[in-house]
Amino acid sequence: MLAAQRPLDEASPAAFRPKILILSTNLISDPGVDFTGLNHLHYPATTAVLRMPCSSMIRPDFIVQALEDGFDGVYVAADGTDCPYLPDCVARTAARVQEAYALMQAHGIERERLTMSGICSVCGEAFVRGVKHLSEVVQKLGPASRGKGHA
Amino acid sequence: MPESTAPVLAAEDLPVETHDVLVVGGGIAGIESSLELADMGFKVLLVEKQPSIGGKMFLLSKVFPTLDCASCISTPKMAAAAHHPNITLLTYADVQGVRKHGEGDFEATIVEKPRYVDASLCTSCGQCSDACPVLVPKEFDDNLIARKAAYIPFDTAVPKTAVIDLDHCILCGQCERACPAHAVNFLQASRVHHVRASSVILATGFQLFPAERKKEYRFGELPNVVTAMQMERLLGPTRPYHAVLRPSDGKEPGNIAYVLCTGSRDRTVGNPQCSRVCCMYSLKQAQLILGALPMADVTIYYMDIRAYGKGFEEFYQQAKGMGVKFVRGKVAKITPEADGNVGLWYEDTEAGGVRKAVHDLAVLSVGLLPNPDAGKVMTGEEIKLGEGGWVASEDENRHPTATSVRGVFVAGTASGPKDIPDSIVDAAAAAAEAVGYLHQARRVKPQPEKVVACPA
Amino acid sequence: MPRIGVYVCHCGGNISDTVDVKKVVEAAKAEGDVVLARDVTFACADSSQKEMIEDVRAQKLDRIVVASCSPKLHELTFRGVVQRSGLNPYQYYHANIREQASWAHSDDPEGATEKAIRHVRSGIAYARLAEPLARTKAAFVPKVLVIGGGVAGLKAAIDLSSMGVRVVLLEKSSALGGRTATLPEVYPYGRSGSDVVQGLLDDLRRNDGVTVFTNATLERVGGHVGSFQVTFRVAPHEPAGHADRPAEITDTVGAILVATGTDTYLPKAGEYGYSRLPNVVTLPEFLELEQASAPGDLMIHGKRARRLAFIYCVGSRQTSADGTEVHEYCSRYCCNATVSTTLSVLRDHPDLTVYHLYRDMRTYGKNELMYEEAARKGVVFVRFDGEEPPSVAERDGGLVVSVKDRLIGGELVDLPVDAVVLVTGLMPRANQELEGILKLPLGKDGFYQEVHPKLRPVETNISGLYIGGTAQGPKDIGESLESGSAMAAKAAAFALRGQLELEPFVASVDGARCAAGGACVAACPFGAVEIREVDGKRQATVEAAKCKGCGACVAVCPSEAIQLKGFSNDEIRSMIKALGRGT
Amino acid sequence: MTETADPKLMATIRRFGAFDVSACFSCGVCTATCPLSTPSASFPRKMIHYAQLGLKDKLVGRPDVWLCESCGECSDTCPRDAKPSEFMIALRKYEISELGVPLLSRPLLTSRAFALGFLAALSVVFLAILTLIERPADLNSVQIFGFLPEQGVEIIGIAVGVVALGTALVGVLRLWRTMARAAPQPIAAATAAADGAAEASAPWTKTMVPTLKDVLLQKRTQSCASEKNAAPWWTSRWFVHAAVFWGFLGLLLATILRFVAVPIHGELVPPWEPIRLLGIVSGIALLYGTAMMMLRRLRKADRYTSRSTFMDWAFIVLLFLAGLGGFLVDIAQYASLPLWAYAFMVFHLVVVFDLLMLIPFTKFAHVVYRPMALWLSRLYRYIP
Repeated sequence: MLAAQRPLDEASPAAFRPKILILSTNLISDPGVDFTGLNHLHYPATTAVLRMPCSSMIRPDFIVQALEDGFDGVYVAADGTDCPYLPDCVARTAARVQEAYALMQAHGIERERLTMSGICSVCGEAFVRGVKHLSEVVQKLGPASRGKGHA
Repeated sequence: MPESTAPVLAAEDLPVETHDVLVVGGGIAGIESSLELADMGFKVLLVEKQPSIGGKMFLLSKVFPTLDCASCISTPKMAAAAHHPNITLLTYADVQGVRKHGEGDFEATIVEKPRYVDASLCTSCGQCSDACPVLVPKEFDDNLIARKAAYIPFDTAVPKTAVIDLDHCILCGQCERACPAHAVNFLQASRVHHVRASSVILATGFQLFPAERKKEYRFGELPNVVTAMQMERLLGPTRPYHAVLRPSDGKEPGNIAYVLCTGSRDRTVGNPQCSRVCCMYSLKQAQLILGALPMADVTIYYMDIRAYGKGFEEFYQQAKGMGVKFVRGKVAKITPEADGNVGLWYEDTEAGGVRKAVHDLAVLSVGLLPNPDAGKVMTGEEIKLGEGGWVASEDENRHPTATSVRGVFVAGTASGPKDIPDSIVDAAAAAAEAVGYLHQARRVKPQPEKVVACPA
Repeated sequence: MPRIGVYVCHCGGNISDTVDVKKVVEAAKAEGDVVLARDVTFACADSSQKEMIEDVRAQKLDRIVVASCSPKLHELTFRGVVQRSGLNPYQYYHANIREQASWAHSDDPEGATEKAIRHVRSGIAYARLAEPLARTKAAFVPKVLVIGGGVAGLKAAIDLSSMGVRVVLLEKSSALGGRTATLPEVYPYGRSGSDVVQGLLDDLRRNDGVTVFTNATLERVGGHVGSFQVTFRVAPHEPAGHADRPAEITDTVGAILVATGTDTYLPKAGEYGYSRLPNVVTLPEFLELEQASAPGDLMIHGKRARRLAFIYCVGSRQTSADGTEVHEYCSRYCCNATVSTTLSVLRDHPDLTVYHLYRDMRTYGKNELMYEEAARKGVVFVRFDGEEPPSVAERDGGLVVSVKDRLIGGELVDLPVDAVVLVTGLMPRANQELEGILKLPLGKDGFYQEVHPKLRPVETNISGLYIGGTAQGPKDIGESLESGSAMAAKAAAFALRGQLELEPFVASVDGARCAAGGACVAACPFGAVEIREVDGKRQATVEAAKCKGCGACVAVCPSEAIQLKGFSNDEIRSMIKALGRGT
Repeated sequence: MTETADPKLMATIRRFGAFDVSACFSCGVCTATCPLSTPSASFPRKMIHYAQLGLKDKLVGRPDVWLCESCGECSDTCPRDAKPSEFMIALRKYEISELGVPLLSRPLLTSRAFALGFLAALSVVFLAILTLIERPADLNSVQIFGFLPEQGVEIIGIAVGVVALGTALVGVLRLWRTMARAAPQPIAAATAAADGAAEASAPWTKTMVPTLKDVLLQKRTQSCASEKNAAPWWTSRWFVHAAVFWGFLGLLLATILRFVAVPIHGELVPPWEPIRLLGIVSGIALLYGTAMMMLRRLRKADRYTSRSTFMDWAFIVLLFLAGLGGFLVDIAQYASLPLWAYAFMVFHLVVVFDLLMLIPFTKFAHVVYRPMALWLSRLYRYIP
């Protein structure tokens, strides 16, 4: 993968703070993100949260758009087994994420910029771990779309 | 405890309120019954004696057999109850007595304790708690950590209103000064609600078996003998230490024992009945521990694994597959060993022979006992209690949730130990029977109310 | 041009201690279409709500964004404010800058402020595109179809009719009461099963509005929740006399409750000697034989039985040797039922010797007391391992059960007995026709599968279709009754109101874009999407009453023809864009 | 080896006094609580289950039942209130009846009417023999041995010796045989292998000493936790039992010495004469011990004696009466009341002969079987 070969010094100028888009769900993972804040568990502030009904709704092109519109990474906070809509919501979301990987590849975006995990409504620690990890990975990769969106 | 230093104020008497159904107890069963009734269009008064609804379920980590997180199930239901236009919540309130005047006509006196915080102003920002200098053991975390005397019961409390615990308050006034909404009011008096309702649902729940009553296990004396509820808090996502640690030295336990039937199936402590949930929650905790501490050994000392519900046997086999060890034998006693470890004495009834196994942590799978409040709710007519002191069903094979008093129904663990799935179905059944009763007793049609349909 | 009002809440310091609220207000003002932006100490306070309403009127605002705590706490509050101000409650966005900004990043005030700005901008972006929406209403026929006349179905019918909801009850056989009616004695009271059923029938007769059809089977179902068109066939009764009864009946119901019950496991030939040895019988067979015997004179197939062995977990907690037939689940009721049966048999035949060969005694709850009583009466409990089940052989005209008793280190013990009773479990009833008609979801164990055992224990993925009783999984009579009542409560929630009220967040199709590819139809777990001809063109259509607004269809539509109201792709894209912009 | 269950066994044992044991659900708490249970000697739970199944061969002639000290801790901790201690006591009685003459001891131990009739008949026979044989009686001074019909005492002595001691001997031999037969497998094999010992049995000399210590000092009883906590010590079960044991032994010794070593014919000896003193002290111990035992039974102080059978009472009462009779004889002697002294003497002898007669058939047999079983258990490495 080309991402892994990117020299560190080039990818991490001191000023670069990776921007992560968090896609959450109204009933389970967004409350999980809330819970994280409620407990003052910290994660990078260069994040933004967009909530929707269910993670199986995420179109692969949303993700690519985010990575081209200023975000350096996307974190899909799926519902896990607690989804009130769909018993197989994780599998469906995973399928969308797979499609997104393919689309990202077509757009020349490193697949490491996208991760997905199940976040329950009180999974604060797991969430912080996940976002920090993605942040670190993206930090090494450098900005996703230099010049575009990064004013 | 010293006498309360609270200024003694005359209780404030409120005018009579009328509801269709009075639900006593705001645990998961009370919430579920209330939601069902409210969805059917009936006005419900849900009374909870704690400052927040949620009961014991909210304390749990993940729940069997699906291992979904307890909060993910209870939080939305708590919020739904709080927002439902047909449900009136009354928390931090004691039902002092319910009298039946006739079919479909109950009168209740309910005393709402003062929080010393104006609920209409409080924004649950927590600044009172930050300012408060008094530390008190936190009930919600099984006293594993501390809370303040001015506090919000827990993060996802409903209503999320601060409470000032006057028994511990030193009246320093710091909370009052810190509160940006000026909600602190030390002059608040208790309020007496007079309620007329057409039916009553008892959802008073259970009490955990006090582990210190099983003297042989030396709970309270040996620090590394804990109850399953304490372990539940250690494992839970809202857990106090963010890790599973044993109490004596904060070490990560590597060799954990589960002592099943602590306080159940045991005439020496006066409870010959089975508590229905302990086998399963122990299996669940064992699996969660193996997830959190992959190198740990977990041994379950049991007599019969009662994995009888839907998906439970499969869950048991899953635990076996994960490497949880099972030893058939009831633990006779626990003794202190070197390094704070504990020695479990038992007979391996399958292999034969007396053994002593040394573990670094012993978890007592405590059973369930009835909440004595259930029997005291009614004045005048008596609620019949069955074996062991649980509310008796009038006829399990005909009206399972009806009690000896017509019009009073029982939901959840008030009528006997139950797991969450059974409690929820039971609570829905109580709601259905209560509505049937209402309809027959009053021949009324429910008021079609604007109700937010379930989102899913 | 939209006219947007933005309110940024201090939350009495909870937000403003970390987030520079003024800066957020300035950033909001810089966005297009924002007519008004201001900060408030407590947005939720009554005074602030009044102010908002005045602003809407004075400034002619048409959309509102509030940036404050989590939407879980106050989204509904502000929707109410917006509605009271005369606007559409859905032209509103609730931006979370407390739990997801000030509190999450109290270590990084600058970062928290930037994040708050991004969240407010995305709210503005949403509000700009937000269209007025309305809750949809659909009629709900206040009549419920109950399939199955066992105790669960009867109880559901009783409760529904007690509430004043009309019921159509279909029973496949010629009599009501199901399996329970056949049981000579049931716990916990030791009443006969027919007695229990009689009690329920008495309750049923007391109510109006229940139509019972026996010998009836469901033929077809159309429609959706609130209005299912059901067609069922009623076979003529024996003896004939209802020749004029129409063979096929059609009705419209709001909901369908399925309580079709269960079968007991029938041991395979040779399993523990069943059907090969004369006195090896199943528990139901034993009950019949016991009924036919005189007290003190228990006769099993013409032989006086003085010694009995019950072998537990036959057809439960088992995997057959070849792995073809799996009954891994526990059948729940059998331990209790067997112990209770033993107690009643011992009352009539006190001199019996009874062995119980069990794996784990699962006499849960107060049933433990029955187990103890049986032990006190001298019943011998022998524990065997599932891997090494007992064997049954004929010897000297009687039977010998050989078992490795785990309680004495697995020593082999021979129990000479006169009869062996196989404690057979429950198994899913083969009912493929009905499952096909109703699209009933089956679990791994073969029983009907609820959506979630705790959140929605009697609901299926299909709105208006509920399951209960033993069709859903093993239960005893009391538990079956309760699940019948729970189904009744669910159905009554709609039936008593006579209508369904649904959130507006449902899928809708832009016919012009739709290529009728069908990906959405496959993606919908609720059967809400269908390809139909609309104005001469084949396209996807959404049955709003069935749609639950998950958006699974949205993600798979190649032409973006199907979108979610209130969460359109454009709304989402514009929010992503706003969130991604540098600050 | 497959055993065949006997459904009647439990009912039989129950009649010896195990009324609640069927309730046992094999949790093992009794075994794990028992201070005397070891990894290889695992009781009482397994014994109970053998009894439930009706595997007589696993119960009779095994050492376990004799190793139990009936401290009752298992009953205190039993979650089903199955009273395992009562079971062990009942099982011991059953064993006594099986090792000896079941035809006599079974009804003796299980039927109040039979036991009462038997005791009465026995006493009448003894009384008749002692009183109907003609002899010269000195009514002016106390001449016990002048009064006692030597013939009568001899008749009874021989009879008791043949029946009682003979039966006890047969029982002991049976016990030995069954234990020896069972010893190589499965009892001793595991421990012997663990010890690396080539032989299954330990040298008898080495096993004799600890066994004697156990018996004489009643050491095993002391390991009961309830004993350690008993206050005051002189009310502890250990002390009470030791008082009876030592009292009985002392009196036996004093009697033997009186007849064999220092025969005194007729004269009164002062109380401080050594043999007399031994008799007085032992008598007091016996009276104290048996009185305490009766008191405890009346008060149901011990869970294992919550329900006493007729024979339980008869045995203690006879012991008490034997001691009491001895003292009454002494008092009458010192007070020079010949008639009273003779009467008390006859009474005392009848009671003592009754007691001796009951040795092999009742609970009393444990004085024979227990030391034997303890020794055999060590011999076969069943216990260390």
